[in-house]
Amino acid sequence: MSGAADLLRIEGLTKAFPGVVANDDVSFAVPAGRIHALLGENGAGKSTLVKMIYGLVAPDKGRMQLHGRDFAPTSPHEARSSGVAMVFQHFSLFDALDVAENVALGMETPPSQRQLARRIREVSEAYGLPLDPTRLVGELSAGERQRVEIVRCLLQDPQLLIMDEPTSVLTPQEVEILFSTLRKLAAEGTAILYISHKLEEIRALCDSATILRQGQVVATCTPSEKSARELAELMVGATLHTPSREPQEGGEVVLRIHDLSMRSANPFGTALKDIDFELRAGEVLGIGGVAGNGQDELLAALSGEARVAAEAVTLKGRPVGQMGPTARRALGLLAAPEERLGHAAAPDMSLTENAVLTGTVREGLTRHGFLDWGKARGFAEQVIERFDVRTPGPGQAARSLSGGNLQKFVIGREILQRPEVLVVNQPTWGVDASAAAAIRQALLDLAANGTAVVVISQDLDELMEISDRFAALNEGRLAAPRPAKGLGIEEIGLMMGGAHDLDTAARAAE
Amino acid sequence: MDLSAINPVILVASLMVAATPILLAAVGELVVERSGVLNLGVEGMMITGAICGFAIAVETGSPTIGFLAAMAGGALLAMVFGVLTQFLLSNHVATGLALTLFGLGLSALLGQGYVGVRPPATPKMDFGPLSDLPVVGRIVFGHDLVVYASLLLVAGVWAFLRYTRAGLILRAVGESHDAAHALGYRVVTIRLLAIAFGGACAGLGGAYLSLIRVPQWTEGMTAGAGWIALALVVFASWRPWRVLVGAYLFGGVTVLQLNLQAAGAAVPVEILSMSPYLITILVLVIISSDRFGARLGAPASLGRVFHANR
Amino acid sequence: MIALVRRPAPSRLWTVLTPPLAVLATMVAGGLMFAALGKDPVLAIRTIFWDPLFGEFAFYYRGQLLVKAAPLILIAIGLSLGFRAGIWNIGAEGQYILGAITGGAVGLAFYPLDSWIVFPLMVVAGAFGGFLWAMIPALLKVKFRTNEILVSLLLVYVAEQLLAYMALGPLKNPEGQGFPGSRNLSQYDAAANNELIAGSGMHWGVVAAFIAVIAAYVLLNRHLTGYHIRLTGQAPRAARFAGVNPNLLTIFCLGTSGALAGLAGLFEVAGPAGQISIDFNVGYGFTAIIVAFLGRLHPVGILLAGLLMALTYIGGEAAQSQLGLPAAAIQAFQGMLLFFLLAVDMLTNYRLRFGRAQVA
Amino acid sequence: QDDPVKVGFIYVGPIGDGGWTYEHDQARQAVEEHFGDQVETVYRESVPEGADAERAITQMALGGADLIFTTSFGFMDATINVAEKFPDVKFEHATGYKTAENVATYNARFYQGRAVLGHIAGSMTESNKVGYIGSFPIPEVIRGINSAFLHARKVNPDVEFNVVWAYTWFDPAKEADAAQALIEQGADVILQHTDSTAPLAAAEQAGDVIGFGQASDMAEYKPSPRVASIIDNWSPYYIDRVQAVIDGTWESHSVWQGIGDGTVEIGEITDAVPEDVRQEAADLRDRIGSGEYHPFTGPINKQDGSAWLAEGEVADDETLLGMDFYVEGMTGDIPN
Ligand SMILES: Nc1ncnc2c1ncn2[C@@H]1O[C@H](COP(=O)(O)OP(=O)(O)OP(=O)(O)O)[C@@H](O)[C@H]1O
Ligand SMILES: Nc1ncnc2c1ncn2[C@@H]1O[C@H](COP(=O)(O)OP(=O)(O)OP(=O)(O)O)[C@@H](O)[C@H]1O
Ligand SMILES: [Mg+2]
Ligand SMILES: [Mg+2]
Repeated sequence: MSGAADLLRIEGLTKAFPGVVANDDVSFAVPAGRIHALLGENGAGKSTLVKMIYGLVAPDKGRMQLHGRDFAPTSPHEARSSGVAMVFQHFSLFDALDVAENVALGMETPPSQRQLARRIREVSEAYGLPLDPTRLVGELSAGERQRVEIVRCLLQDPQLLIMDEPTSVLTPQEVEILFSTLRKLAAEGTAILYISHKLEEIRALCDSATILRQGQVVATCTPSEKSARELAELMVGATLHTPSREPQEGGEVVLRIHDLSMRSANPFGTALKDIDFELRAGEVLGIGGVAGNGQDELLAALSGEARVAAEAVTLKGRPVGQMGPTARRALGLLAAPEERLGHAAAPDMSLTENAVLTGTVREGLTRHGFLDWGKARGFAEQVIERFDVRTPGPGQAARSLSGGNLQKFVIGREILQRPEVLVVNQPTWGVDASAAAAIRQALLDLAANGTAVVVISQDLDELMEISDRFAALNEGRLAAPRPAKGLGIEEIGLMMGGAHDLDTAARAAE
Repeated sequence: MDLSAINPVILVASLMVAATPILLAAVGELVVERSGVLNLGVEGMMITGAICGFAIAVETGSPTIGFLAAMAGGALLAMVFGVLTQFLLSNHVATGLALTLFGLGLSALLGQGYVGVRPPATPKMDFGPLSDLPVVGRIVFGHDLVVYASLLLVAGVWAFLRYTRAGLILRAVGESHDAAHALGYRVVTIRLLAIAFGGACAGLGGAYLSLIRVPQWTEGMTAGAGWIALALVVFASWRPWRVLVGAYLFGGVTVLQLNLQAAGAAVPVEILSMSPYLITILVLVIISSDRFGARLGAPASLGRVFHANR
Repeated sequence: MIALVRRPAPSRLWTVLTPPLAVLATMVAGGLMFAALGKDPVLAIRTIFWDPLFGEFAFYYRGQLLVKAAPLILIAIGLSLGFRAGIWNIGAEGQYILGAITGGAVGLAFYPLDSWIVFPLMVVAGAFGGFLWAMIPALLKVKFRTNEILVSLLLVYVAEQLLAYMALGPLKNPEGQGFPGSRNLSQYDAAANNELIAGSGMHWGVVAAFIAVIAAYVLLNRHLTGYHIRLTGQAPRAARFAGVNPNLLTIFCLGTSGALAGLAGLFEVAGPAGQISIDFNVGYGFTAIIVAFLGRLHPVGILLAGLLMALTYIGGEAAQSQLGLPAAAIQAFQGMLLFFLLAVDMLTNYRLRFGRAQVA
Repeated sequence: QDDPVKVGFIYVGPIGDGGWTYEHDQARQAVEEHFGDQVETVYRESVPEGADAERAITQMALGGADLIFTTSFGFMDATINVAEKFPDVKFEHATGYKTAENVATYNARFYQGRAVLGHIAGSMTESNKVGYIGSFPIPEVIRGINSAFLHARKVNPDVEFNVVWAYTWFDPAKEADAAQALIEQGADVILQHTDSTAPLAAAEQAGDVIGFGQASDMAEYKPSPRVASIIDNWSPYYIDRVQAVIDGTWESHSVWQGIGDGTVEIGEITDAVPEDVRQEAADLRDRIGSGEYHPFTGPINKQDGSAWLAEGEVADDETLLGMDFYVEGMTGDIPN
């Protein structure tokens, strides 16, 4: 490596939190104009590392250089002034503020609001990421929100751009647009530090990669020279299983959705329109679509969080549309929402208490309304054991678990209740490769035992891997399901509504 | 009964005076809440401002210095709340209530020597012949400096929140302290400034009571005005001009019901005395019901404790 | 530079240690204040904290401690349920007043009937009055999404007007020579909530407070409804996913806290206070909010916080009449105690780390 | 040398209220001054009526007080209850009607003073509208209104009273608003039965409006708007009763003292009042004080026109104590 050309150099960076060493003597370098990947399992220390570069966390040891000069930012302002920009893993956006205001907040010396609005329009269109600067961020789809973050960075002409898992909420088309943007930036001389769990993307995009495991650098490589499987195994430090299943004969119809229409509870949500499908026992239906096209609403309509017309949802011939979650659970219709912390699980409650969250009826955890904590604990322990949830015990708070482990707990909690129908939304979002594989395998095993499974996901690879049939959700409408075998990514992309951008651009023009 | 005796011009002029203390305190609290902090200690800060302003005005003979001292006193007391909630991460609700209790006690202690003392008079603004104009003369040109200051304050806070970068940052902090922190804004510092500002406004409102409106010092003289100010902020959905509307509505009903009584209206007195509260509730129900489409704009981080190291 | 580092789990040790630490700190700071006022600080602190419990007249004060603490605990327990679920009833004072009015009115309506049924009916009416008053913010919230903090708070002022009206009008003692205030219920045997054991301070309100503590503990830790309350407070979306109906929960929490506040009002009006008068309410509804938070919204915590609060009242009163301390100084002293309790509370959840701040 | 006699005082408000409680505390200080080392006084301020009152009184009795003054009507039952438990302690309850072996009651005939204020008000008003800020519609306040009204009418048959009920004894801001409202309705004289100086301040701001000191002299608003005042002066009574305890001659009684006993005083009538009115007012005061004239002397009709007192008849104390009606000529209703 030619040290002089390196835009960013990191040497021996170490950072310890109470109980964990998040980064242990990490060194690598990124030359100008190159895209460098940072890989690692959940909790490997990727975010911590980039937060140090962005001045949000101060390293315990080690040093950084930018343009060959010592670089020790004490605040994001300083980092931004030095030409570092960052897209956060968890959005750093403000729902109640408009796009222009959100962008302004991420800039050191923003121009006047009017000029800024013009520049947002210009830049966002130039890069194919159209945005209306006057809209409230709370009203945007996840993809559009991601764009706000990206445009915010682009407007600062960064020399080093850090992206922490930017693509998990984008359509394939949007991902393509993002990639061409990044390549263009790289060509203009920007160095890019790119974090993602999507290994195929990394292979397609990145020039080099540093792999972290438990805070330490375990490998550096050129991703295009490795297979995704090899990369994953480097991250995990073990061999991986690909989910597999026996081909399945469809059983009788257990779930029928008929003319399901519903307004969203969320003022910025998408209404469901005339959704129709049937699901047979043992079948896996994959529902794809870009975030914000009615996924949350569909899950709510199925789980019972939202009431709909009684006949709109029938379970084994019984109309259940008017029932709440508890009654539907009793009948065997179970669900696992996308958002782990705060929706599928209560962050500050213990795993035992989180087991009670959905387990009361089917596991008989109450008697006359009184909770049987012993039994609840037993149930939680069972989930932990059967799904290999890494945690000291069921007394642990949900928030103390890593994302992947908590997701295993949440899915396992539903699976162990022997559902007739299980609906999951984004079962492997932000989960590392090994955990994702385990979760998919569990869903397939469940289907093999005769449960009907609906998987709502934005990860098309995942859907292709596990679904029998596939349908796309677009603007609250569901296309007729088609057998998954033989569908190509391009075709699916079109089913999902094609270039989401045109749509947004049209709306913006209105 | 002689309702014609109620002169609307005078009514408006006096409701402006009656509403000024709660308006001042409410605008201050609005800024505090917009930054994501819920300070229920407004009553305590108001009464502390009332005695600080009173005592200093009496000692120096200058109401102006008194008002400044009231703002300092209110801000200082607010800092107790600031340190507790921002550095020691205490619960906002409980700390605010404790602040009210403490403020009431402290002010009574400070004020022991000032009972029955008469403060120096605060002159009205001199607009010359303008004050003699019909209608506007009384409403627009007939007040003391603080009334105008309160109106300027509303406009200023509105412009600050809407047009300035600092205001944008303040709103951002109140909306999501974690995101603001991630972008490098000093959540704690910004909130401390907002809390101090809120304290200063409450203090000014209190001093308006003790130096102009009443004017005298007596223990517990704010008599719940701080609570009304708090209610107004919610009533106004955290928007400055609506605070003004709310304060004038409340002040207006209060003054009007007394005028109705004085004019001998045949409405039971109990109903009249309840009316400011009932009407405020009624208006709130109307604006929060769907048809009027008003979204309650509570700052998303309101009252949540922030700790950077999560 | 001192930094706070979040503990993985709350520290048991500090949960126990923080209250005494806070009391100690208050003694020092309060002592300084008393000294500045020209009083003997040691004597003052002893009068406030020691004498009511172990001094010459402790036989009287211990009972009074219960009398003072009971309404605070009863109301705070109810409030804590709502607070845990994120439902903010700030108007317990109004519900307390309404409980006293309705409960008292039932008692007065039966005067001078001497029957065992009178008191139970009053209890029911008192709880119902508080419940109804709390239903106003509850239903407005459910139907119109009106902010319950504001409505419940404003209703306190309405309740105060209503109280004045009742004391001067419909419920005025016909034999009271036109003076405001109702008949003295504590002198009407069938309606009186007198001490169960003379001199103990134990009246039905104290019994109710203890029952409420136990019931709330069981509810929160053992019952599904209590679990749903905690869940709603911590993660409202997860609660809806679990099957909680937020409207019902709002009604349950506001209703329960209203009913308990109403009960407190009834027990007070029929016992220690004796009559419905213009100034019958003395701010228990507001103080109970502090008690609820000091007790960390935990039933046992609330019990202890209520007793501590009562101690500062009783001891503070003694200090006023024995040492001539102004009432204001006692109020400021209580404020300090709260500040210190709140300030050291973070030690249960955070460790102090000395040295360089890790977050820029 | 005997132990000093310990005298306790229970106050309903803060001693800094500038009104009712303030005057009681002034009297307490007068007792200390008068007796020096012979007495020791203790007091409790801001004692709420109700449960806390009984405890406060008990506390004082336990603390060794020999004589306890409980200075608010609402302390009545509490005083009686505690007195039962402490037969050796003497109690004095202000404004109540229940007595016992060791409980005496005392009250002041403020209506006597209000007659004088009414006279001045009726003479001074040019708009013929007098504003009256009432606290609560209770006999004490109604008596004051009637007395003032009767004597205002005597000098000015056209005078009208507008009453605003503040529903508080003490809330400066509200009192200021009430005064303001009355002034806006054309009143140029304000009478108040609430305790703060806020109405006087409002009168001063309005110009051309006069008012009166209430409970204390409120001298800081002399000579105008405060043209006179009605002062509660409890010192003579307190000194008298403490002396009785010292002498061992204390006995229960029920007294209702007035101008003649020095309990009700009329503060200096200022130059803002014309000489002749001043003279008349002073005369009226003296005649009431000497017992020559009773402010409620017939013929007086009730508001509804029914006869109350016949020509020359004077009101009996019992009716006065329970007064719940307006006299003829008053407009408006008493709430409830
Ligand atoms: N502020 C903090 N305090 C304590 N521990 C922390 C903190 N931030 C991160 N950690 C811990 O440091 C380790 C590394 O976390 P980091 O967020 O860097 O992982 P990551 O590689 O980004 O994971 P993911 O893929 O889930 O985003 C984890 O064990 C995490 O729990
Ligand atoms: N999360 C839990 N998991 C298992 N058992 C529990 C849990 N919560 C409560 N319990 C049971 O309830 C009893 C009471 O526990 P504990 O006193 O710790 O709860 P608590 O502190 O009252 O709860 P909180 O304050 O969180 O409501 C325990 O003995 C335990 O058996
Ligand atoms: Mg990360
Ligand atoms: Mg616990």
